[in-house]
Amino acid sequence: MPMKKGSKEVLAKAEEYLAEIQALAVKPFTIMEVCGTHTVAIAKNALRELLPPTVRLISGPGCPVCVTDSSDIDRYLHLAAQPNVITTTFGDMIRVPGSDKNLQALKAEGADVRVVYSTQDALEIAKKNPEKDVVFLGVGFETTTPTVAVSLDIAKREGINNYSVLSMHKVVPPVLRLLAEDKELEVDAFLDPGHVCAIIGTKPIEFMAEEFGKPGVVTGFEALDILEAVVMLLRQRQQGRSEIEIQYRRVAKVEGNPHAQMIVQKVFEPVDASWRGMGLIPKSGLGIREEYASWDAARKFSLPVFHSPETPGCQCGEVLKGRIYPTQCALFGKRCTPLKPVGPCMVSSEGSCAAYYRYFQRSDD
Amino acid sequence: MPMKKGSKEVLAKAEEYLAEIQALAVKPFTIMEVCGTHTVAIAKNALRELLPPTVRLISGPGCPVCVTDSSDIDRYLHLAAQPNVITTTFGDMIRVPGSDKNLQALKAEGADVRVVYSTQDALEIAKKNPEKDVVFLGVGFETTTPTVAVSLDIAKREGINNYSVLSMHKVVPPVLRLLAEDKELEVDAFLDPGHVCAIIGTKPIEFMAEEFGKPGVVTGFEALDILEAVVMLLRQRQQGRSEIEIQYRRVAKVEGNPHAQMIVQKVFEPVDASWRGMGLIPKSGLGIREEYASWDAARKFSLPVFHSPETPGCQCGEVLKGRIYPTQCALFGKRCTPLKPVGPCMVSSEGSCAAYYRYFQRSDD
Amino acid sequence: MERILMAHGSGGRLSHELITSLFQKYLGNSFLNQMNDATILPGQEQLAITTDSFVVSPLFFRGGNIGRLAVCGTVNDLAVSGAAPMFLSLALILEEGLPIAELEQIIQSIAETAKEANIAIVCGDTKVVERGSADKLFINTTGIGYVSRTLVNPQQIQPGDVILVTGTIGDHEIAILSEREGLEFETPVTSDCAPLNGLIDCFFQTGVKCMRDPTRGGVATTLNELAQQGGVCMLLDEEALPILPGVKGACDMLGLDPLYLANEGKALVIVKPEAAETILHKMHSHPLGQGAAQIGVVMEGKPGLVLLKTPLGGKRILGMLEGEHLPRIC
Amino acid sequence: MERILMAHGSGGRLSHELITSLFQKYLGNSFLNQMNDATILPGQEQLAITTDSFVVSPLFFRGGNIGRLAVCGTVNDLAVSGAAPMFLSLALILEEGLPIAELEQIIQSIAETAKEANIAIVCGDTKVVERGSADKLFINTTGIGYVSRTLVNPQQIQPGDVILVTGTIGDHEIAILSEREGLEFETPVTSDCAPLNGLIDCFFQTGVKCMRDPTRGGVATTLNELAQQGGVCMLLDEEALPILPGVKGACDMLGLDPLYLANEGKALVIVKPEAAETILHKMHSHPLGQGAAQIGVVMEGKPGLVLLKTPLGGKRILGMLEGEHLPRIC
Amino acid sequence: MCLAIPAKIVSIDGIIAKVDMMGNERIVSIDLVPEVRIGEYVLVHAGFAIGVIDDQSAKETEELLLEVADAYEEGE
Amino acid sequence: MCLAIPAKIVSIDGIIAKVDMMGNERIVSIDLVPEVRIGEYVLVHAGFAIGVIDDQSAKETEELLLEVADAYEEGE
Ligand code: SF4
Ligand code: SF4
Ligand SMILES: [Mg+2]
Ligand SMILES: [Mg+2]
Ligand SMILES: [Mg+2]
Ligand SMILES: [Mg+2]
Ligand SMILES: [Mg+2]
Ligand SMILES: [Mg+2]
Ligand SMILES: [Mg+2]
Ligand SMILES: [Mg+2]
Ligand SMILES: [Mg+2]
Ligand SMILES: [Mg+2]
Repeated sequence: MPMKKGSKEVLAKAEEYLAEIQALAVKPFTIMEVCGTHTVAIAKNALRELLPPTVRLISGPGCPVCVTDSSDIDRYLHLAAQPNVITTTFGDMIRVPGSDKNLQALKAEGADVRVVYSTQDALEIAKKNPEKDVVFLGVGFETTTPTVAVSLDIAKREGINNYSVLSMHKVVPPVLRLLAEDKELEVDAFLDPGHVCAIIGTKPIEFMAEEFGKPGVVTGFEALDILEAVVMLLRQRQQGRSEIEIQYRRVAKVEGNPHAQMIVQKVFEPVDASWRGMGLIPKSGLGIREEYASWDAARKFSLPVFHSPETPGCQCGEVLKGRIYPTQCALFGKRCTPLKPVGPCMVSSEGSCAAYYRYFQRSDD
Repeated sequence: MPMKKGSKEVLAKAEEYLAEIQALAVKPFTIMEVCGTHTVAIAKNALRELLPPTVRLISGPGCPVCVTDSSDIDRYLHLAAQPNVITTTFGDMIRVPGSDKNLQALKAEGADVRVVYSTQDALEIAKKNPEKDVVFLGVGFETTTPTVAVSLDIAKREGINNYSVLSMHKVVPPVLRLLAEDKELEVDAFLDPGHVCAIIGTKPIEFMAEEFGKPGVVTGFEALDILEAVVMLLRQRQQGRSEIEIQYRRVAKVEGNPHAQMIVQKVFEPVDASWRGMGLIPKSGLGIREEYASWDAARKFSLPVFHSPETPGCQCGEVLKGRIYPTQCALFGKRCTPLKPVGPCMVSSEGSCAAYYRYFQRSDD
Repeated sequence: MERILMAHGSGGRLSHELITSLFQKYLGNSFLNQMNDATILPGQEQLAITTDSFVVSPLFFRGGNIGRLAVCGTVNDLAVSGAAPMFLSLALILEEGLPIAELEQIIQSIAETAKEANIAIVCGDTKVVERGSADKLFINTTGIGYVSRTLVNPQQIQPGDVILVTGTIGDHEIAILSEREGLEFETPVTSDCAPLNGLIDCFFQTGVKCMRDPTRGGVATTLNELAQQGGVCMLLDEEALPILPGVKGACDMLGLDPLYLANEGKALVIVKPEAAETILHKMHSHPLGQGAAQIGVVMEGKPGLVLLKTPLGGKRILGMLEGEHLPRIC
Repeated sequence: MERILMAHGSGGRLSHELITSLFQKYLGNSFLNQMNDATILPGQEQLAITTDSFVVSPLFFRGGNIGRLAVCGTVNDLAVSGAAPMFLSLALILEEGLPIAELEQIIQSIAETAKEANIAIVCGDTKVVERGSADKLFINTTGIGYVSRTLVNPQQIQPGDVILVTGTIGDHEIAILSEREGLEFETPVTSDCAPLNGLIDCFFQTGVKCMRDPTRGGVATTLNELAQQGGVCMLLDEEALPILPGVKGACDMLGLDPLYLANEGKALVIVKPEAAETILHKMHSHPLGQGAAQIGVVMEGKPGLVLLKTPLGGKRILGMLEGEHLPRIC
Repeated sequence: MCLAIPAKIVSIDGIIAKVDMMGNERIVSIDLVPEVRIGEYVLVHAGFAIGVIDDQSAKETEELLLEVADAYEEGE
Repeated sequence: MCLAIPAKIVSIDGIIAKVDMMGNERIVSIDLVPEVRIGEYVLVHAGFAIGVIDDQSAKETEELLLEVADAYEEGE
């Protein structure tokens, strides 16, 4: 979101934050932004340029598209190619490459693939096409999952039996734990995802500060939000604290959104899930509960499990773990571009590689 | 069929026939061509112009499109408008107007209407669209009926259950009887339909000569065929004979085509039928037998019987009975043209009114 | 609610109705009202301009493809207007899913045909629409030519003039129909699709009064238009019509009349009687004019009337195409 | 098998790839290679020519319809090329079943817009395709103009020049998106669809070096093209971009960037720095230039690079549109 | 009322035959003329051979009309 | 990872509400925020209101950011 034009106060506030950052960043401080939307906001506002060299922002596994495993992608492509299926999806998934194609190419071959803005639209399509099977590709973290849970609950309640969801949903805390446990990871603090926490609250991520001593700030998506969060993290360091604080107070509460938690709990259950480049993470995914089995595309279509190799050469895994910058991948900007992405990090506009490609290329590249 | 170019022998033969006609036609002689294809051939070759004024050719009810009743048309339009139906039809039916529209307009509104060249094509469409009901509009006289009978027999044998036929088929002999019985009809002799007789032979129409003293000649469709038939009819008059002769010997046999008769007999049974402008004629139509009920669109879709008024002002009935020339209809060429036909005789290119419109308009009209 | 019917695109009477009731009504001006193959524009250099969209299915057919057709169609409209084709615009509407190899073949064919016709493609446009929103590929070409010859137009046609055609009729449409889904048959006929400017350069001379390419609606409809615009009556000789046996056989089979079939490499040429023989001779000297023939004459008579003399000597009226030209069994 | 994707029609990078790998490869010549909105033709009178097909869905939208669009699009391509729009061809592809009343409304709108733009429609064509073979109505217009002004083109752009836009950006595409099936929302935004030749007449003067209308691909893609063609680097000021709140709100909602949204009544104008103020002033004096603004400058730097200065003073690269511009949730 | 044209049987495969109509070849059904043999002429209506043309009687009595058949041969 | 933008509730009909986003109005589901009332701001993600924006805390602590909300009002 670009800022309101000509806002002198915003500029003044930003300068205030930057001055404090400058003052506090006496030694190197590495912050990982977990959320892809933060990656994009940082890139769009060119914040890295404004920060002192001691403050390093690295991007984590925060794009649900990027972390979707090749096997899952090949699986939904297999499903989308079925003759009687209408595949509904958020626009983000259209170009994600599986082993050899993507939804966009499948659509060009004749598959009925429709971009929707909401699961409500997908349900509408199901109602309007009773003779077709309408599948929604359930991709997303805690922010998105409740909207998919609601759609499944409605489908069950209203008997919309030609609607189903292929759940590839994931949850954030287990991957944070994985990161925290990683000895090689050199991250001092986290910008925690504002919208995920708007749903789950801060409790599920408090272990980061308590168990692992990694401070975190639940952050909003304006440039000022992010700068303020950096200030808050630097202050924690200065004061020797390790807490999960909320910068994004107008939206995120300690307790999150209980309605959303309830519906997710009702429809989904934790399952182990493969993350692109990070492997299987226990209880990091959400499967559809037995009670909703008839609306679970995986069961309904008896979908086989795919074992697709990782895209050769793609270092998404390393990027997602914050071990390398996207530009350090040998394919970046060469064989891998947003137009012909090799890895999923290049696909979604909030994918780390795509965000870098779009906003960080230097004129001397 | 235009004649072979530069055929001097053909021209010489034609002149020979015309000379004999001239010689024999000492007093007025009115011949009805029963078959629409004769109407077109006569018009296309401008034969009327070549005949002496004493020989008058008038057109009878020989176009299966023209004699299809409004009620039947409205009925198939009703059927064609059903959402899951693919209507297959010969191109001839596309513009035939029912009470307020035609297939062409229905198609523009979204009905799935497909012109086929053959019932084989209709069966193919049925096989390729198993989820749709494919209906063939069965229109035609004895020449066409066997081809439709074969399709029904195949559909039953092969279990093509989404194929059905709406039979509006008619047979020629009963309408010939009706014409012969008509006191007002002033016809001396008949050009009998060559292709109908290729199927049914001459027996079924011999009563015309025997009972009613109306000579007939089964005639081919070349200009020379027709001229020879006229000669043969004039000779019968001269010799005081009244017989059914065959001019079209290369195709039509006394016994007809027994295979074709058999399959028609197997699939269809005589029913009373309404003829446009002529009313109900007993046993003049063909209904689908009980054994094929599942492939009978009328039964399958429980189609209601329509009671549509005749098109006001249209004198097709009079034209078909040979009582008036098309040009004598007040609407001819004014409100009624091939582009916007009022009556069905203007629709098919072999309809009497259309043939007149196309070929007989005078420059001083 | 009135809706667009297929017949509105047939090139026949309903197409003309649409033009009159809608396009001329709202858009009519002295340019549009010329109603010729190409419009002559004013200016220091006299320009001719014409536009056509090509929506043929299938894209590839015996004797050509939609790309070749798109170049020829517009080149021919310019050429029969007496202009030298100079510049061509090329606008493509692609259906999502079109195999790029097919597109490449078509583009290649466009390049070759443009070279053959000696016309430069000067600007282009590409749009892509969702699968199901177009039938694979539509092409628009708009052509510009310089008019350097004496003017030709239907107003110059007079009784006594002679009607020539540059070759056999109906070939293109039969080639297309033979590959139409559900109608497939094998035919020896190939589309006549060709740029005519070379042929016209070869035979053009004083005495050529009017030229037109009988595309949609065929020879019959085109001559009806000319008879109307020229205010003359015409008489064709059925026996003189150059028709390939394969075209005749296919017409018989489908219940069609070759006089209403589209051509894409033929011109109707109306000439002064005294020039007819020379011009015909010149036509025959060009590869694309081998089948040229005199097929009729312009007569005194009811303006707009076209008559056909049958082999036995009778005459009948040859009207415009009515509705769609559909295969029929009756 | 490689197939055409929707993204090939986005106006972004894949469209450019298609142009290079197919059209330039086979059809390339000195005219086509100009790669500007309109091609300048040689001749006694210098002509400009441009072609575009219009495939917008829905046909009617807030602020216009496909007919108005088809006139404006081509008029604008001529006008931004420095030509006076003179003649327009009009080719329609109609889907069987199109309500004639809708067609009539569109034709009426074409007539009005042509009058407003002072351009003559000089030739036309109509094709009808089967229901399901087109999306209601496609229009091609090809336009011809006379070039009387000093030449404008990207080659003249130099570091120091100033980048102006004639008004708010993104309006057209938001108006269209708001009525797209499955995405419907109510918006106060109307399409900016308008013929720009009047406005350009009003502000044109010495110092205007290059103009282009940022249609498909939006301001960002168009400036990338200009930076490449001109071999210059550009710097935009994000805060200076004129964007309606309704456009901003809709973009936030759909996850889109106004810099990549199509405009149909705006021009990007690159001018000498000393002329910028006068020209901007003249723009403001015209009804269609009310929202005109200086949005950036041309700089020394890597040729083809376009940068954006954020409100906080950071700079980032503004690339071409990649793939389709789809609504997203991430 | 029923367009039908002569065509020569080129090949037969069960109840399906390929016929030649002045060089045009099409598949027709021979369900209604099971006795027909390759080389014979049939009358084709709506994709079906509805009768075999009697070459004998055509030859004997209608020489002139046979020119039509000749023309068909030429067209091959 | 999840675009979400503030919007003002304009009307409510069961679990469906019309929201205003700088003058753009769209139907969203309020299934996840059943407590919301007309005039309040919600955060919209993928056609769902996923949270109510705390006007109070926003007003108190983030005055500057409220300009965003102001801009939304202007856009109406
Ligand atoms: S640049 Fe491409 S290949 Fe390299 S890590 Fe990123 S997505 Fe993978
Ligand atoms: S001219 Fe028309 S209205 Fe009159 S009888 Fe013939 S079909 Fe009927
Ligand atoms: Mg023409
Ligand atoms: Mg043209
Ligand atoms: Mg043309
Ligand atoms: Mg363009
Ligand atoms: Mg298609
Ligand atoms: Mg442009
Ligand atoms: Mg253009
Ligand atoms: Mg344009
Ligand atoms: Mg045209
Ligand atoms: Mg459509």
